[in-house]
Amino acid sequence: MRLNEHPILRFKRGREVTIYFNGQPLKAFEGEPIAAALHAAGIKVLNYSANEKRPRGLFCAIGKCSSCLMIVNGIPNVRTCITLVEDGMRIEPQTGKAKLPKEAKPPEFRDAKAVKADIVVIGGGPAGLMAAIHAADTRASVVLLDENPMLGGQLVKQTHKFFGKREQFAGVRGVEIAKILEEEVRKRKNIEVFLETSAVGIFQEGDEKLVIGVRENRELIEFRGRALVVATGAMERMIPFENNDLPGIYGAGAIQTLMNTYGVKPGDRVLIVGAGNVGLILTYQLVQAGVKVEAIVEAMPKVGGYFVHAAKVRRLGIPILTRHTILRAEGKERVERAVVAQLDGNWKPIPGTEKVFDVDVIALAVGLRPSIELLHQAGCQIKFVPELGGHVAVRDGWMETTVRGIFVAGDTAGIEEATTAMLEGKMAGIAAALRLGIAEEGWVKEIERAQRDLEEFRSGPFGRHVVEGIRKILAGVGGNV
Amino acid sequence: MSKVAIIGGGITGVATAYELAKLGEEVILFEKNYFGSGSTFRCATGIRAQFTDEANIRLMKYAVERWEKLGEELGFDINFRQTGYLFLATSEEEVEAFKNNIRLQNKFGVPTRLIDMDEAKEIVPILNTEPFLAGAWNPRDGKANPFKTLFAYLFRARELGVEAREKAEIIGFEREGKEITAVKYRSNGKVESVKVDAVLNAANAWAPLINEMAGLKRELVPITPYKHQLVKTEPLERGQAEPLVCPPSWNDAYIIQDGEDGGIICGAGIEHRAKSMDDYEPTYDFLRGVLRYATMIAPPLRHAHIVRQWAGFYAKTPDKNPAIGKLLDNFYIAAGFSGHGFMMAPAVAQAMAELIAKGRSKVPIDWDWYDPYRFERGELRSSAFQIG
Amino acid sequence: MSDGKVIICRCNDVTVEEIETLIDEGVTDIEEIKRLLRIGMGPCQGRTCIPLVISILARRTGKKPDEIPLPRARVPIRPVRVEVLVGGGDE
Amino acid sequence: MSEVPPYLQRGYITPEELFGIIPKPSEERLRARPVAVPECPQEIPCAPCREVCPTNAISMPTPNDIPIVDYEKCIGCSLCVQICPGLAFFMVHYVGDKARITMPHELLPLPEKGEEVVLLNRLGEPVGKGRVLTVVPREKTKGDTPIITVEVPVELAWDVRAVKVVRG
Repeated sequence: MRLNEHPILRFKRGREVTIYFNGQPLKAFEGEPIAAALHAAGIKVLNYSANEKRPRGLFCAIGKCSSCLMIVNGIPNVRTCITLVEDGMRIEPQTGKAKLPKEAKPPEFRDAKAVKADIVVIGGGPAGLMAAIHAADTRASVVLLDENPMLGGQLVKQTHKFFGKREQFAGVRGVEIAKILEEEVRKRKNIEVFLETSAVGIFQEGDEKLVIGVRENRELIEFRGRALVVATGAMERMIPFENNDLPGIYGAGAIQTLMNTYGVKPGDRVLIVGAGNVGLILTYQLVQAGVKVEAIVEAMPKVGGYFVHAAKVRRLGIPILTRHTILRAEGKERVERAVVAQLDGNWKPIPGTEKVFDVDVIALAVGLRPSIELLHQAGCQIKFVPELGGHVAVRDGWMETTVRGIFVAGDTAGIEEATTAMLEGKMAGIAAALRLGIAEEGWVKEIERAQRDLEEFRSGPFGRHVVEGIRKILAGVGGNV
Repeated sequence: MSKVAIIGGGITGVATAYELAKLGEEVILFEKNYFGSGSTFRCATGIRAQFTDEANIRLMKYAVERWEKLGEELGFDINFRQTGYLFLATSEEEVEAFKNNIRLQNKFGVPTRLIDMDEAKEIVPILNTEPFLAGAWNPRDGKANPFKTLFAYLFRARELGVEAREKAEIIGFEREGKEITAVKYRSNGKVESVKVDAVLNAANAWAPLINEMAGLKRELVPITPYKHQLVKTEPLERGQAEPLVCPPSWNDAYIIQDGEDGGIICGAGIEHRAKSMDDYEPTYDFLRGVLRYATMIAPPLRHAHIVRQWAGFYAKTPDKNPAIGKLLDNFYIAAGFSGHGFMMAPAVAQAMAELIAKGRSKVPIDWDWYDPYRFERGELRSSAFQIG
Repeated sequence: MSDGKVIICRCNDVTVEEIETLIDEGVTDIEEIKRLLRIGMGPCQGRTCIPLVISILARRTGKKPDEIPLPRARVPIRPVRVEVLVGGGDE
Repeated sequence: MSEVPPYLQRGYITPEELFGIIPKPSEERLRARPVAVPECPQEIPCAPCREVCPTNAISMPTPNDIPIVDYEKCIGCSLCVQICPGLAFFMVHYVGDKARITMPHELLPLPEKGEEVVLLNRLGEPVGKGRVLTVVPREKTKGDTPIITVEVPVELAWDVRAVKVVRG
């Protein structure tokens, strides 16, 4: 089902095209991924798993899990959540492991396109955008790459207004902040933007860093820079419960992508797992899209997100069951029901407290963890810091990791907020330019200002654990602590 | 019964521990990291008797016979599959060389034969037949799961009483004359010592460091670590490229479908001298270079996705043959396998265990050929046929 | 499929029971668990499952999560089509 | 951690709890003109209400402090209701036996002026019906959030915090 009316968003759809699912024609729009088009047509089972042939559907919607692989135009293992529709495309579900076509022409060996800049920023979310803008303002040449077809990262899915102070975009909706920052980037002639471009590896080449990029899944690009800012965001956590792989179980971000980016309803009746900010905000967004949310379950004895987000959904009649967890999903090929139960003081389900919800969607909003794969691969020291969301790169007070010239910012540096991501991005962008000797000493003041703003933002109860996490990560690191 | 210390928890050390325990010896095994972490878990899984010299052909023929019954013996599915090795010739001269090798292999009972490209295509459905003239095909060659094989040996060894210790690093020996009397090691931050009757250096790339601790010259057995890399595709349906397929004239490039998940592993002779003993950094030139070859061998691979690239060491000797034998009265070595440690392990472990326990072995192993003192004497063997 | 399985690794359909059984058999190094069960070796490259395995391992062995090293992230950090790496994308 | 306040266990706050944290405007003040009442009892890093207030009626020494409205300085301009990212500001005005509640409304459909709507309390339960007196659409607000004012029986002044539009 497609959304046409929305209180906040306006959906601009591309040209109408026809795709074929198992030979059946379906309507789709240019610019949307295959999985979104299939969802709009009610098709949720995308493949049957490699070994046990279990039905699987969309889960992460950002090309990171393996749940949406399908056969497209005869080519197996295509990630349909990030592959855009093309007119006449033939799509089939994949069952088990795939077979390659028997014949093909050997591909020609060609040199990759080469792009050079002072600073390569990986990730065009709030942190990366701010890093690029500020690095550019110090006169560094900047290349900014992002996997998505648009800049803004998760901001583009956020219909709610941001917290913080006005100068940090408080009171402005995420979608609008994305537009403002994108405009700032586009204004700067010394920032070159590459969209739909993934960074898949970092190699050290003398003084330079070689970032292997893949554009639109079809073009190899070698990005070379003397410094890097890695702002690759976060990834959703999964939790164990029975049948947790049934189609209809999604990460919260996947639902936001479907609903707010592509204007496709994820289903009709939803159970939300997790009452942190992501779960609460998602619930409100579902209601805005006209989807019924049956309940929110939360294992903790209290709402983990901001109280005001909880109050917003409570007054629309949505129950929040604290000290409750999901026991299992039920359904044949996709979610038909969810069974939840109350937890005792030792986190054990209390027998007899089971409740059954007739839902077709289960949204997991059980936390995020930093996407550190690139940093880890590049050799940065990694440390487990629960306060920052799990494994993070060790970095100094100016956001430089243990690999000289590689900086980190935003959720990749520790799960927090878009507001802090922007401040960290600003710091990382300036610090990278200082490291290269491009920025003048005066820019140190700007870093210090961002540090003060961060300190202020983090001074409340919500910031305390982050401050503690950062203290752990800075312990023992030399340099600009 | 005597107490034997084995240094190195890779396939050679673990398998020898098992074989010694079977012979009733008391064994203590030391691995400085986790089992298999050196080279075993990084290998390309292949097992072949298609060598080009008598010693290696005979040893590997015997090894393959052991491999055939190994899962049953160890009571563990090690996923040994005889899916063959297919070498491909790109010139008439190479076809002639293949024929000579086949004659030698046949002489020792290895059933290699020359096949045409139609037959090759049946065996490897995604093969590009165009550039090749003929193939050397031994259907008894194969592959096994290195992880499962190592653990199968380890579990059985422990059942037989072997004390196998991970994260236990050797730091020195006590030596009296030509005998090692005790092994000093560090475990959980504590230094400990154990009295032993014999020691086997099975540390492969790290073996020269162990020899040095035993008071021998590092260069006595010159083993140099070369970084070899592999890339692997996502899991694929079985049967598309089961054998190891290799045109040796294309820089020893090869592909082989993983016996476990069906992902296709691609290797090549693009090697780098390791900068240090923990230089496992993959390189960009390899990533692109190996795939250039792989897609010429099997063009449909172009549509598969690469999910990982990794590196491991070929612990190379100057003649690419391992050093297997006695270094001191009770100090033995089985190291420097130059990329063949996994495939040779069942035979070498048995030979080594029998040598230590009984002073002689039933295994058809040419002790002179693998003599660890040959380098010092300047008696190099003909280079073992090596791929990848 | 509503058979009550708790899936930890979607790529290879590995369940929580399989992991716990292996740990109880004494295989407690994450690198060894990874290789024996092929966790983290599928197309998602361990993004979803590895944190879960670490928490199961920590719970089962009493180790702290920060004592369990994260398996190395490898190039490419997301799957890339072979033809793209070779350079000739158009057939 | 100290004891969990009941409002965080439930996800909504009762008027009694709220006025245990912030002062309640006097009856006299409520009758004089509309007055802004924040339902924002938790220390979160957020300050736009203070920054937007034209009379500096909101005190908040740091963004992580909770907003306290000086009801005498408040002129009832509704800018805080329009800007608040948490949709936590409301205005209340007693008029005869009715109370006029000004609240954000970010859902479709937006009610029309004069339309009768279902009144919802903080749990989303219907507690009666009321008439919409004013509607400020999204384009016209200073905070990108549409706001509406509904008239409710005065005894429901501290219960009604949302409305549901029922048509056809």
